[in-house]
Amino acid sequence: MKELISKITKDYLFRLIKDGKRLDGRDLLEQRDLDIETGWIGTAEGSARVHLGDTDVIVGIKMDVGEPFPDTPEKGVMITSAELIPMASPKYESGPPREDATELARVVDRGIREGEVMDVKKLCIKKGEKVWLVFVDMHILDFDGNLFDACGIALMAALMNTIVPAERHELGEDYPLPVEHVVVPTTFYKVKDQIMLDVRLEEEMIADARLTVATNENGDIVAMQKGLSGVFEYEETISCIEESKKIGDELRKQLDKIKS
Amino acid sequence: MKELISKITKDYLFRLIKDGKRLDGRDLLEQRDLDIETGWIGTAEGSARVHLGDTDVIVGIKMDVGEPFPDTPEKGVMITSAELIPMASPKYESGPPREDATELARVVDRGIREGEVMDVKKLCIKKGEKVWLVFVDMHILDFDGNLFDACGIALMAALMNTIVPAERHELGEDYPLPVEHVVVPTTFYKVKDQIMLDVRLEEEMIADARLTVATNENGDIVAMQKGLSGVFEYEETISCIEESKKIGDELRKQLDKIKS
Amino acid sequence: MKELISKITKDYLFRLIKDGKRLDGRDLLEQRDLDIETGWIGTAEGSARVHLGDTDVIVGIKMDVGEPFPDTPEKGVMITSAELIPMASPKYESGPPREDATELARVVDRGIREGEVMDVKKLCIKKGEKVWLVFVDMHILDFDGNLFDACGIALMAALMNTIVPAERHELGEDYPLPVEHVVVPTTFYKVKDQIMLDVRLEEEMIADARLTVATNENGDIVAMQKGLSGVFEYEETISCIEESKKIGDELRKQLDKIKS
Amino acid sequence: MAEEELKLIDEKGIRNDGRKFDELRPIKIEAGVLKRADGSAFLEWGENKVMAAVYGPREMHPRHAQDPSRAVVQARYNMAAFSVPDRKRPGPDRRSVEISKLMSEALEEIIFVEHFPRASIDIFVEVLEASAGTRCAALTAASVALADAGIPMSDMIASCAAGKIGGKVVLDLGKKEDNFGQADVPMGMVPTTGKITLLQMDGNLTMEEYKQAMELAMDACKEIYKIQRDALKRRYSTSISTFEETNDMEEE
Amino acid sequence: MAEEELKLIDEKGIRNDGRKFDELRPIKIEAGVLKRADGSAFLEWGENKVMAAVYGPREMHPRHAQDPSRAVVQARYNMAAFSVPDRKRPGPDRRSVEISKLMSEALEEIIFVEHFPRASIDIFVEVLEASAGTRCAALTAASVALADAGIPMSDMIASCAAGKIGGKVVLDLGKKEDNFGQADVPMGMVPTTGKITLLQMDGNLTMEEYKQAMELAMDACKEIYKIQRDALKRRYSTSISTFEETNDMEEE
Amino acid sequence: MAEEELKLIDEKGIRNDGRKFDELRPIKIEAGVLKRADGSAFLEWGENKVMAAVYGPREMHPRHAQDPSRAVVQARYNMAAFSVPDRKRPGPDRRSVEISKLMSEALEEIIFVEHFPRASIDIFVEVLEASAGTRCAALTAASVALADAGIPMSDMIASCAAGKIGGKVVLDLGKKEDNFGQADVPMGMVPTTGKITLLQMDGNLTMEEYKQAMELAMDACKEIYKIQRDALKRRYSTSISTFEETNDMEEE
Repeated sequence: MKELISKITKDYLFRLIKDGKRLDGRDLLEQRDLDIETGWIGTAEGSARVHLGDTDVIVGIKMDVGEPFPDTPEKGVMITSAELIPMASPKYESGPPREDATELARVVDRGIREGEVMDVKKLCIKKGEKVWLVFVDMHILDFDGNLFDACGIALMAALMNTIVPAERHELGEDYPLPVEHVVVPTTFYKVKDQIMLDVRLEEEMIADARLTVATNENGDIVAMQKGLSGVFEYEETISCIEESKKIGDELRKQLDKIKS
Repeated sequence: MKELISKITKDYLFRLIKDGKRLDGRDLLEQRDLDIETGWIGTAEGSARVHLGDTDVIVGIKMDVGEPFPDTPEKGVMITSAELIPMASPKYESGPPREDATELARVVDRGIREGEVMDVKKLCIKKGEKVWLVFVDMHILDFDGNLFDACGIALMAALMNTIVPAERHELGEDYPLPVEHVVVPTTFYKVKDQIMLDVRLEEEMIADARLTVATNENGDIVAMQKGLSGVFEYEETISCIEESKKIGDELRKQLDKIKS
Repeated sequence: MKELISKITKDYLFRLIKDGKRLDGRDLLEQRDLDIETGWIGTAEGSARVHLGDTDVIVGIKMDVGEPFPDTPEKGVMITSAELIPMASPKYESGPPREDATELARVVDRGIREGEVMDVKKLCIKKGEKVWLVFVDMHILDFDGNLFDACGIALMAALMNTIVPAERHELGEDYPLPVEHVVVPTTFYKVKDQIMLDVRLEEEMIADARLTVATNENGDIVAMQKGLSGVFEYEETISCIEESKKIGDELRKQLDKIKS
Repeated sequence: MAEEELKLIDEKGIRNDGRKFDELRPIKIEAGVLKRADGSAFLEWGENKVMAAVYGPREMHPRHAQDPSRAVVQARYNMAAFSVPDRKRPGPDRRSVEISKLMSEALEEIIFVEHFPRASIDIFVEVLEASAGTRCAALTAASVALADAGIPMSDMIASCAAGKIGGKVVLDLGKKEDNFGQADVPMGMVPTTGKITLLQMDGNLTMEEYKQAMELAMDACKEIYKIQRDALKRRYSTSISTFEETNDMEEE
Repeated sequence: MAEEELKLIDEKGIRNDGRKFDELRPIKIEAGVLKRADGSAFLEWGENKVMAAVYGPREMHPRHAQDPSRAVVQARYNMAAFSVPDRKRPGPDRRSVEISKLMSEALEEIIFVEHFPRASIDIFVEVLEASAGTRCAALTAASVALADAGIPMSDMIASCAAGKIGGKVVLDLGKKEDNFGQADVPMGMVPTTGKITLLQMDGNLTMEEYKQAMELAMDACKEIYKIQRDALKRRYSTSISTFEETNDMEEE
Repeated sequence: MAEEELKLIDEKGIRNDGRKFDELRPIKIEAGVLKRADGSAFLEWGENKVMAAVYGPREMHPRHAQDPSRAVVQARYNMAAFSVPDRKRPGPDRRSVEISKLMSEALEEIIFVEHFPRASIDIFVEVLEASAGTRCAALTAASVALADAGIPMSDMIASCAAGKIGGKVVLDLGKKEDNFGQADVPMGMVPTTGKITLLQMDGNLTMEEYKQAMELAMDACKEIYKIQRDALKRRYSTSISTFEETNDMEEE
């Protein structure tokens, strides 16, 4: 994707970042404006549209009844997909890179799954035979960087907004999806030894390394993923985790407002 | 497909058509010779081979027992596919255009389905559990224009020729497929404001717009489809429908002969 | 694949072979060293790794319980796949040729199947409902010619090494796969009217025609396959079959050692 | 069209959702809603939610698909997995392939394609929530997105369906009317010239009913055309004011 | 080969369908039956119905697959969905891939491929109705279609199978014989030279039985070769007479 | 990470398979085991069996994917169908796609990619038998195969996981520990510089536990690095001796 950005812009960005500054005047560890709108899709059991600056994503949740996996007969199943639709970026012209969509879906999924956000045992209808399937579809409408966090927040918000459609399946009354933890990811990008938060597309394009840390409300780490070919020092990972906990607490406050 | 035809031929065709004439001497609204041969494929439950001039298509019907769709538990299911095999045209060398095959299959299918040609309720074996599946496969052997009509007629003929293989499935005696209506499509092509019927390949290649109208024996319209990037005036669509009814009646006479 | 070999090497090989000689000093009908290692993969029900000179292949057998084919309700099912992984050859860079893998899998499978190596009736658990499925996966690690024989021998060895995992499926005690015959293929390549055995890659690249003959311990022919665009005389096929029986007996001796 | 199983229209001609026979569902359009795309439009039509984005003219890839005499117009109609009551598998199905083809053909008609040899003009429409009439919504939104992208066009296409329910010809079928009605005629036209660029029909209509349906739909297209133009005007005036602000700043 | 479960051949050597051990099913070939293709042939062989079409020599696509020293011969064997008792899913399965490969290789042998560098010669065979022996029928029809297309060839390939049923070696297995027989040996050869271009075998044969089977099949190929040539002669004489008629007309 | 259902570690800190909390499973590496590949390594790590092969630098195909300023590093992680208790369908699944991406990125860091513009360097890793920790085994083997291929590199990557079982932080989770443990932290680093090139984590860890896990894994990587170097030394000395033998022969 690097060819989308001119050498002059690149050099300018490098100089700015070296001085701890950014194109839009933010501090290196400052987030963009975050807007979360839930329940936006009437046909979905749960949904959220998240604007993180100009990055615009929708997550929709559909639920159905199906069979559990043989090795987890008492647990509901979550299936997560990400569609980097060609609408979102001029670079997706000839089909968006499959491995990018796969990594995005898997990292966002991992935070929710490993953070035990849903009590999947409560999604069991009949052990070994029938459980709730939770289909998560993430649709990227406008891509201005940092999809990991935008999608992670949108998915968390959509889950908090989801109503289990029990009536439609003749399984009693509808009820809210059992959400036990609030997990949010925070993604750091490293450019020329500076570590920055919530990058825009131009910044993402020149980054050397990426680190996503997902935490829960207890401050536990539940998932991490390093990406790109650059490296991190061990001490840098420690700082990122500490920063992630702080930002996670801020985000959880915004998410809690939705709930109520 | 336009590059297959030289500018000289194109210009010649334009001049002819402007004067209401055609390459093979036909009138603009005159069909080519139609030959229908049914029961041609011994392994199929029903089949028809149709020559429309040099256009040569085979439709084979296979039937099987399967599950109905959840929202139509009392109805048999028809599944229609078209294969534009590379045999049929030098242009299909690197695989025929998928969307052309899809549109062809869907338009032909729509006439039969919306015209309620089959009484699909009679194809129910056990409500919600077992119904007859009707697999329609259209094979284009030689492509000299106007596949919509050739395939539509061949499918109608093949259905009239189909025997439900009940014995093989231990469901009583074999019986003819319940055909209630005779629906045929008529496809008009517009070239430089002239409207013509049953085009040959060269004419199809220079056409601006296409309109298919399918009617039943009561003169009702049951399906329509406009194609290509050209436009129709509202009044032109009225004329096409009227013409389609007339030609449909002629075709139904030919089809009725098959039946008896 | 021919472009991988220079004209000089080609001409040199042609001259050698014309004189009945080979690059590595073997006689035309002499095999390379054969090494068979069984039980190599702990996660497989049966496995064998075969080195035939520098050609290196692994065959793994996995078994599962499933439905029989409707027309053979009393018989277990064998499903054979070959993966020409890009690891095996510089030519597989942009994906190995699909039809080569398909032919390889089908020819090797045919010998075992038609030679009735397994008593597939003994793999029936409940007629028409449950049978053993035998998944054969052939993995080519290093490709120095003559995959047909290397894979055929490896598959035969892997089957002789396979334990039916009955216990895991609560179907009584584990037991060895019922192997009734020992079938091995022998593949001849024809270069400029000379017929040679067990070719290396360079020889395979310049060959005109290929003939595989699979025999059993009674000296019966159970499968044959001619490949490539060259031709065989009828008499040549007779000689190949005779040779194949002899070599087959040698190979069977090596395989019998595994068994005991 | 399934046969009617419920009362879709009463004796007074009032439909299930309270509309009259010739009444559209509410339509809202906003142009210029995406940053990356060259043009975009978001449209709500009853319960339908549709986003359209335009990229181009840009170099056509792959090259062998370029047309040396004109731009290639490629529309992609896609339904989000969550846009329908039963989750849709991601990726194009046969229905989407057909609609994408018809949309590409219809839009090619209004674009000055000969201005951009070897180029592609790509229109992406995402159906985010679907409730009958999505192809008309998609075509209507795509036209606005093309205009927002500044693609040279002869005019815009407005699109709408008419149909038959309970034996009566009505405008703009809703979800239940579509499922249990007797005929549906989605069409698209250039309202200023009357040229029909999209026309499909399924069900059962007499010639007379066809005429009634077309007349309803053609009138409605003129109404929709106004909504399209208003969206562009709002977008344009925003741009102007932004432009003026910029000028102000420069003068300081 | 499944084991025999029914009586396929009686004491007098008469087979289920009344044929003798060395008797072919009826074969009919018609050349030049399609308009678009450069050459074509329609073949009926017992209940088998097979259409073959040839395109080329034409420029090979994609380019990187071109061979600078010769034409690439690409045969595609395809079964229509309705050609078998249980509907076949459209598209190539592993069996079709293998047969297509073997056909391509066999036909490459007889074509003067070095005359057409960078070209492809494409042979499409559609099995419209299948009843044992379709690969032999396909190869036989393809040879005629190649000749009809005027592709320079050294000769034609005829193809036929022999096999074993009820312990006896017989020619040209029918459907039941194929399903319940003990061996099948499909082969193809150039009858004038005896060169074998296709050879497969499955089942169980002793060397002696193999020899008997091959001798039956090789003799049959000569018979089939005559039918192939007759088809081309009929086609040729039709062309000639058409040509003469044309001349007559021009002289008037 | 599923919750713990069995006793994975006892009061004395001894694990199910007898290992201490900071003990690796046995690791064996052999370099240069394949003939066709430019470099290769076979690695056994507990019950894991992994083969790595390297091809390149070679011209990148397709051309439009070439980078004019550097080599493209492409790693493919693939599990054999028989490598797991329940047969895996051949071909890449989403897990393999992710691991391949992470491996490509990690290895790109240590290769002097700017030395080989327009080239590709391809690393193929086949997991032949899998028993927890295959991605670490794959990355470790790939580094050795790259060195064996003579690809210019700044250094090698060693890779290992730490995790949490029964509330205790331990090194190198085995199969059961992986299935029933509470957290897993696979990481890869350049042991001589301490730079982290691979890092993933799932489960539940406090900051303190994270630090313990990383310290265990970083120490282990140094140990693994020695095994990698020893494998290359053995390979190198074999080459040398072969070389000397060759010289001897020539002198005769």
